[in-house]
Amino acid sequence: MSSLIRRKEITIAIMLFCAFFVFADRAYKAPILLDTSKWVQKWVLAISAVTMIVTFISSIIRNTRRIQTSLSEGDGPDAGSSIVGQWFYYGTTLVASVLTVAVGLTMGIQSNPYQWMYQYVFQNLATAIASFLGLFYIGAAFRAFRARTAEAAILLICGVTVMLTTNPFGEAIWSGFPVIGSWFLNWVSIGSRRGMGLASSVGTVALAIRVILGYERSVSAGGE
Amino acid sequence: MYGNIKDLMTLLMVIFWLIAIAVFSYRGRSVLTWIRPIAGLEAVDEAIGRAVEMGKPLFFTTLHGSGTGNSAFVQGHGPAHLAGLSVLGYVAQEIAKRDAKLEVPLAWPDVAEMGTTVVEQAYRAEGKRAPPDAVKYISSTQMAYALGTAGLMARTEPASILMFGPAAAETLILAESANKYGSFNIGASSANQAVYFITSCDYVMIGEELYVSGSYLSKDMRALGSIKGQDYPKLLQIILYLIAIAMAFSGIKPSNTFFGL
Amino acid sequence: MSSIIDKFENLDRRILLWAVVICVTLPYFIPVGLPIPYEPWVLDAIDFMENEVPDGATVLLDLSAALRVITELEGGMQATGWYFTQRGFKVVGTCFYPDGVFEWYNFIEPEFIKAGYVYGEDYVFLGYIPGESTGVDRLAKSIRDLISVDYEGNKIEDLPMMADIDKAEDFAFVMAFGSGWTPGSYITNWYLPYGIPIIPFSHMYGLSGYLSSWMAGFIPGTICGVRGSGEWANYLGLPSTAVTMLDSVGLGHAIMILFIILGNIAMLIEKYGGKDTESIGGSP
Amino acid sequence: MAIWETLGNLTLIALILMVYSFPLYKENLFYRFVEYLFIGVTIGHATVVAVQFLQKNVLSPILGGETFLIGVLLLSALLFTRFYRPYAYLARWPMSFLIGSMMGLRIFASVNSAKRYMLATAYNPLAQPDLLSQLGSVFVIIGYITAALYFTWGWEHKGPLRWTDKIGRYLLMTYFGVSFGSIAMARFTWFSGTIKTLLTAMGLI
Repeated sequence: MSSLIRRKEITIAIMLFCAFFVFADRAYKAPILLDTSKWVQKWVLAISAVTMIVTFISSIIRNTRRIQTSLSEGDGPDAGSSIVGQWFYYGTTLVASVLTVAVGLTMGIQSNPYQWMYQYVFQNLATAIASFLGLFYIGAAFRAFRARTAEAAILLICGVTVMLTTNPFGEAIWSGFPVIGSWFLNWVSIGSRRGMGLASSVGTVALAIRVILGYERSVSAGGE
Repeated sequence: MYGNIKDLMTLLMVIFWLIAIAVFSYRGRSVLTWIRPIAGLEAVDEAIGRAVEMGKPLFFTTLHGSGTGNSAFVQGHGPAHLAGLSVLGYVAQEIAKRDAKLEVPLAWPDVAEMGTTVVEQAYRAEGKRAPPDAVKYISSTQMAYALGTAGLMARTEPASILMFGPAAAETLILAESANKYGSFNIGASSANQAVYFITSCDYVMIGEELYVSGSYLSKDMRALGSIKGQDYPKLLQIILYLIAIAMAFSGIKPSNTFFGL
Repeated sequence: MSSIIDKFENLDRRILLWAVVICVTLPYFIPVGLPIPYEPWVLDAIDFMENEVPDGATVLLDLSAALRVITELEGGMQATGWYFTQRGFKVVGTCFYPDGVFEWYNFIEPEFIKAGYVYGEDYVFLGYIPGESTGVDRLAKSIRDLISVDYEGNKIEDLPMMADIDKAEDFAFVMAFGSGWTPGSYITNWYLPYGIPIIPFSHMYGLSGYLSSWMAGFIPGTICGVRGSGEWANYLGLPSTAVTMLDSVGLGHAIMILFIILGNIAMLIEKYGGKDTESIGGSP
Repeated sequence: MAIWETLGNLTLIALILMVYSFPLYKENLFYRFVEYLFIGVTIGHATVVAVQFLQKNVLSPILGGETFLIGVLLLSALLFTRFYRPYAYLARWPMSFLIGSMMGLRIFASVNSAKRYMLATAYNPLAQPDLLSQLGSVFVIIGYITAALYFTWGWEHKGPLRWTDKIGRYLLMTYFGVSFGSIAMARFTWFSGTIKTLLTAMGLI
């Protein structure tokens, strides 16, 4: 029994079934295909929601274990690693996640405490960290925009002119910047962008075939 | 209800693409004479070797992509995650063979679920037990993921950092952090923010190179055959493109014709 | 000489960062007043809404923008809410990011209430729908198939406005706010099969993607980022925070471009002017 | 309510300053605290959203008579086998569901978008209004073909392919340059927005 349900043919059959109906719904509009693909997609959304719950539980388990290890002063599998003495941080994650879930499920997302948390912690931090990018961007630009080779020179010219196009500040210096910048933006770069997109499309389709047929050993095979 | 001629055209294209790739992968060994070497993938072994020598962990992530919700696989960038996990299979097996440390922070619950399975399978193939903490789910919120992964990098100071996946806004934070700790970095991305890898990685792969990397590393004959098969859809597309341009020159709008939108 | 260049080459990045922090903060205290010219794709989008959409049409308003980009879109959202009430549009709101709920209640609905709109008759909010591109596709086919109740728990059948609204063809156009791939999904799943015009209102990074759609004629126009928000608010004659922000962003750009130029000069001097240092020092 | 708002503003200022100590100074204890806090909050939020989704779209339809949906509960229950190692491979089944449907969707979407953009890229340079766009559309045509040929695997890139390779690489660089430059505006706006939030919360503007 065990060896039977371990067979990779089962997972391949499931993948083929789902892939076929979702694909066929797009290609050929018959009612039976539409209905089947609709329930497949409904199931997919439900399964992905359950994945999140499983991940939540395993994150609780993992953090509890880490706290135990870091309090036990260096025996156990993680002895001597960076975990020791870090219980405070793992505790922070644990408490924050459990508290959020407790408040969200008992009082609801619309309740005041949850909205307070959402506005002042969640939204605030998401925005603040996203704005790191402004700072990191400068470091990256400082290093990237050096005309060392022909390729880097092209990168520099396109980058700086487009920068001066998207910003009104460029037009204030010289009215020619937006013209050149939009030329790069709307014409020159478009062809290679779409050529690369074509290659990626082919790559995606080939990956799909390999995964479904079981050639990508690590991600598609079920048994050994 | 039963579609129209334009859908039929798309369907014919799909069938051609599928047949070209499937035939080549089926015939595998017999068609395979030569595959263009990809420098970035040759360097993966160097990255693993560095982790073994220095005794520091090897960092592998499939990045975040973008979007929110519970699943990467229902979104447009799902296949890129899968391509990244396919590389992880190879890397984890080599790491297990040579007893180095592995850190895999992942961004999505379903990707993390899949990643755990991939790593466990790789270690089992070497007859070892996977370390319980190797695969970490960080968070599906993009910036929390970026923050957590950058922090993890700062604390573990990995020997080499491998980033294979759909790159979006988090790429810049990760690439800049990676650049700071003097590690050996390889970046591969399907999306346009691959440009940040250029400034901070030792090897960069763009576009389709990400999707073929799993099979390229696995050295499986059928998978390599399918890589060769991937050339033919592109040739077909270029021929169709030339036809479309010829139409445009003769004054017909190609999107209004039989192979239209 | 060469030691100065070396120092510049290996400049601690934090000095650079602090310089930018100061430059970006300054305009909040001392306004600079840089001009804001209109971009052609924004004018096209405005032109489409002003001239081709009749008063009182039904519009889908999608708020699939993550909150981290809200600084760029905040002004645009308020302006859009205000504009919709001026034209008497009937609005169906939805979002494919959970954050959209927050944006709806903070930026859109207050404008509607101010204008005396009635829930269920003039506007409806469907709430968060998971599944991004899959969800967009199914929304085009049938709203009732996808969800049975709106965000506040009312049955869709009970809302008077929704009586003859169910699928893509019932809408005049879609205003798609987005920080990810959703406006693109609308182009694929709404414009291409059903011909419903889409106006992507994306954060700045989406611009180059939507520009190529604009060039190809898939969308009437697009409004992107804080600059688009500023222009949109300027056009409607509304006061907007986007204008001050453009000043501070402009100064940030200026300092960065200055550093890029200096970096290149340093590199060129090292490459062509400083050959002798190589023979003295030698490489280790 | 006012006390909550004051407390919120204080939290906001403190969190922003703590998190900014990383790029402006170095990795430190405050930064690490914010990191773990934020991860915890986001995990919790995602779980709440997932549970609500299940309640609305799976549990209440089942109670309303759609018994067919019990199947998805049984299938996704297999995901919990990962906590018991001997049966962990059963989690592959629901995952195959996700991967299979994703691939089915992507196969059609990839071909369709490749076709669409191919047609949208088919410009006639002679029909363009001015010299700049005529020249531009020539670049577009060359770019499309050379970039597609750059990503071929079966042939050695020498002879004519060496040249297309080189041109393709240069044109790809224009694309990367453009995407690098066009993002600057967005990044600075976010940064400026955070400064504004901070100054507003501190009551300085």
